[in-house]
Amino acid sequence: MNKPLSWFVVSVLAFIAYIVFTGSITPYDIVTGLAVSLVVGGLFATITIEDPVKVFSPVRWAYLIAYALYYFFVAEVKSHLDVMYRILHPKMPIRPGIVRVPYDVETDYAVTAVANSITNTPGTVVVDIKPEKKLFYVHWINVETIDPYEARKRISLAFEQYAKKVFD
Amino acid sequence: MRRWIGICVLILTILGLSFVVAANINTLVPTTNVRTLAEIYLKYTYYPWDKYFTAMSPEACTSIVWDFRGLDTVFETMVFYLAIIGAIALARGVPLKLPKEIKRDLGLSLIVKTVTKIVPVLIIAVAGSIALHGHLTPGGGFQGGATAAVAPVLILVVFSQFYLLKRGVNKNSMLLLRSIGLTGIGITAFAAVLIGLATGHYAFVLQNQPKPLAPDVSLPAFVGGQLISGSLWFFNFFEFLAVAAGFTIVFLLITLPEKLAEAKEEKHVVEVEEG
Amino acid sequence: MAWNIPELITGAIVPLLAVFAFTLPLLAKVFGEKKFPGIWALIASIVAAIMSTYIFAVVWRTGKDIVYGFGGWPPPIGISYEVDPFNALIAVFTAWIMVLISIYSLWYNRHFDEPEWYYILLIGLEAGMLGCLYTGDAFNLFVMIEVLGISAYALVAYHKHRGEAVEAAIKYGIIGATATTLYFIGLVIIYGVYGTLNMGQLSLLNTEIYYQRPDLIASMGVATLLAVSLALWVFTYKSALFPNHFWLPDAHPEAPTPVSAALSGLVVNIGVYAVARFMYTIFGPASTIAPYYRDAVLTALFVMGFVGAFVGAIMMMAQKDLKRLLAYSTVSHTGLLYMALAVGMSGVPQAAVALGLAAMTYHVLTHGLGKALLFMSSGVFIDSAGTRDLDGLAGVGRRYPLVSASFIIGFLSLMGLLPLGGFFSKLMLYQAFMEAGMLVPALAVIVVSAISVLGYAKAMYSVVFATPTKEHHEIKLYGIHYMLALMAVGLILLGVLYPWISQGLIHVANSSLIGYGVREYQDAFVKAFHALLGR
Amino acid sequence: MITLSEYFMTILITCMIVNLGLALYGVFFKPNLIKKIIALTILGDTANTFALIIGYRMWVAGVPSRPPVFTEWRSNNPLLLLVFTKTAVDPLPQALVLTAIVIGLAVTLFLVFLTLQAWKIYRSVDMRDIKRLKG
Repeated sequence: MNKPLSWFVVSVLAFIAYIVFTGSITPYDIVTGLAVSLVVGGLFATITIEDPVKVFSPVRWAYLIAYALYYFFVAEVKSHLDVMYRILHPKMPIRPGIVRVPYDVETDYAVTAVANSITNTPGTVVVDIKPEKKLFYVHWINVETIDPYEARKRISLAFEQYAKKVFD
Repeated sequence: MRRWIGICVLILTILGLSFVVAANINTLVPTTNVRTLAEIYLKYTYYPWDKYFTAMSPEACTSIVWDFRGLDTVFETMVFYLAIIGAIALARGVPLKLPKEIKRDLGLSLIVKTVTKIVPVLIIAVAGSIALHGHLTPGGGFQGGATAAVAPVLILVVFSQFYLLKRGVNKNSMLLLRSIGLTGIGITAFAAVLIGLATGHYAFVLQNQPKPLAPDVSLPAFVGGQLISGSLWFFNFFEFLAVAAGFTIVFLLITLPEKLAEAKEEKHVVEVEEG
Repeated sequence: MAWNIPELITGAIVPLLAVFAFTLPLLAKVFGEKKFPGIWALIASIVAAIMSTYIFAVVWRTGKDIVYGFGGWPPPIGISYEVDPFNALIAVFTAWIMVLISIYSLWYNRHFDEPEWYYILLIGLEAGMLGCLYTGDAFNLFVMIEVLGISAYALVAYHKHRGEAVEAAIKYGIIGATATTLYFIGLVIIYGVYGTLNMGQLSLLNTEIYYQRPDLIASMGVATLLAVSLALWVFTYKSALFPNHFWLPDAHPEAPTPVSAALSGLVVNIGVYAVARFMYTIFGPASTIAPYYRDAVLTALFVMGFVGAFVGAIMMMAQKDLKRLLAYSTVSHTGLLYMALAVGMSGVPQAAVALGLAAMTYHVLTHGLGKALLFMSSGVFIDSAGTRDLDGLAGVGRRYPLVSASFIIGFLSLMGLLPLGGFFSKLMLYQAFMEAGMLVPALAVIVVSAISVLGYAKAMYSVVFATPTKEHHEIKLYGIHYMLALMAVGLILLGVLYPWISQGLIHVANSSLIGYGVREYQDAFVKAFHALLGR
Repeated sequence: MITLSEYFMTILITCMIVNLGLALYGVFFKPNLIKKIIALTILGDTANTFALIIGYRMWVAGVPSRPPVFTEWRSNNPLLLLVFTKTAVDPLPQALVLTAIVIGLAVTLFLVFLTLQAWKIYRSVDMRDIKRLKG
């Protein structure tokens, strides 16, 4: 564990939040912002981050951007269209149910990113998680299959591939 | 019978208050003008052309709260302090200590925990901004402190109390922080008098900018060209510490696992004697 | 600029108490947590007592009110403290009794498992009381009443394992919080109507409207009446006037003994003081609520005081619990205080009003001292017998002759026996009512005293003169009995020095609450306004 | 004929007064301590709203009243200050409300702790169960 580096990373995060919230960049804002973010960084260095070195990897950032692009412009659009279709269809072809979906990412952040991606796309919601078995329980608007691996392929595999590159 | 008395009281209250408002419709209902006193406050809250009659803060509420009517706020802080002391007194004998065994997997799910690792960082940064810009924009020490206290509350709910206790956020350390903040408020209240005693000039309690009767003592309105409005900045800062610590104590006390608290209390009851 | 020491001390005294309370946890960590808090509270109370004595001496000698504008702001803009002889006198009394209570608390210390909280709350109580007395701003009075209130609630519930204590604190706290909120509404109405919250300016505006704008009286009177009655509720609540007395017989016995002494002997006076300040200085005979409404309010206060005096005296006879008996005695004496307060109705000659208010002040002093003495000495007996029940206390006084002697002197003074302070304060009450032409209240003073003798005699008999029914365990006094004896001597002195004291108190009443006293209060405000404005 | 703004103001004040009465009823006649405390907070909030109404300022010529924050202070322009003074609402009730809120919060907080303690002793928060005292 690399504490000074974590400190620095968390401080940068806090400083960005401070300046964005304040909405102005006068010398006063910068000085107080630095002081506050250094203190906050010290308090949360060991809580927020486990391996700060990852933050400095450009490859991870590139994948993060790719993940974001994929998520916003592909996954979201696709699932929105799908749900819209189901709502507007006169017969409402839905088949709600909860399926088990295994996952294969390691770190907490990766798991959270995947879980939140699933929840945020319409049609699927993560209702529970079993970290020791590496399982999500996902509520699905149209259960196409109850086979865990097949479900994983339809729901979360793409997210996992990116999340693995970004966070693991 | 009781209920009828209650309803009569209710109706009488409503009718009486309505009558008073109706009778004083000119003074109790807003008009396009404000009262003279309010105009004075609005005009002199930031008035660099008369250094003897201004609070040097563009935020009129903060300058009333901490400068024009600073005494109210010092004692408002004291009310809050005494309420927390009263709460601690009611929870005394209940140790806020780490038990030897902690059940594993306390708290909420992994996802919530991971998010809670980041969110408090942002909360405290925002809280700091609210507190330290109290003399420029709406907000101030109390509001900032209350916001900052959300962070420990989140951690408390998501990770369990023991997570905080393990990291040294316990009643004693928070009380110490609170006491430091309050001492800071006390020192700021007497700052002008202390400076006056040191330099041999007359000064007022809770003085901020120079006054006609105490023209030689003042707290700096600008530091390095940046407006800090003299004592207001210090008050806001110390109030921030005190309030954040105070709320943390309250939430630590009120979320104590009940079984743990009662087990300790039963032992205690025996020792209590007649008051 | 020249140093203005009396003003600076007026301004510093209450914030200094706040600083004493704020720093206590920090210093207790450094200097030890068992003994230090008590000593720190004692130092705080002694400092406050010396400062308040100095303030009183200055006000008394110069005959001018002290106005201190906090932060150097002129009064209606900033908050100011305004000290006239009346509140300076009560403040001196309060501060010195608090010193005695702090000493007694040191003796009582063994009952506390974590004493620092208790002493912080005790300092808070003192700061609240002195702030209520000195303040010249109606909203600041609200804040200080809350400081006083919250420390009182917390102190009542201090023996937290006793269900009764918690219950009493809940009753006291919920209705107290409601009353203070209503006072806040009253203040908002006052600000809406008058546009200011400063007591001096309110008084001045009232006088001006009364003499120069009689057309405004009708419309402003209704709102002012509502604001005043909302304000009076919280004051009478804090001083346990008759229909609001329900919390007192519960709360006072359940509180730790020194706190009972402070609540009964001092906090009650704060309410009386605030009502006097409102009804005489701010909304006096020449104000928007005069003449009909003001008389109605005073009559209501009088009737409630009258009933309270009787209820307290009668309920006292039925009590088996010593501290509860003393609490009902407080209800009775508060009733007497309010009867005296209500003397200033229209048509009563000014001399009689002055006499009545002087008698009220005198009774505040004798009752406060006597009641504090009684609670503290009964604390010794209760500790020794291990019970508050009068039967269980039988004969316990024989073990502690000096404490018993002081205890009896305290009772005799409350009863109104000749050489003691209580007799002369009741005598003055009687004279005031006679001079005001109120025969019934004058007789009521005597009748109430006669009824209450039964209750007092019962307590005295069982504690001191009855034969012991069981063995009481000896407790160490550590010289606390000398302090109690000193208080008893104080009661005797209050009686013996009657001619001087009565003259002095009439002067206090004249120079603070009526006639030129009110004008002086307004003048002091105007002068301070111009001085602090500096132009 | 009354204007629309007067009509809305009347509704606001009427609601406030009725609210006040109901809160008082709750404080005195609800046996449950928690309900009493909730009624107390409603009472406090109503009082605060009342103070804010007293301190409000009607719009001058259709220009919205502004909060009492002089945002253009960096310009050091007396004219802007004058405009500010003529359009901002009364800051004093806001400051008083700020103080009153904190005080109300402190008292509520302490009462909640008292209720918790009462529950530990009596296993109830109903005033009808909590009556060991004679009253």
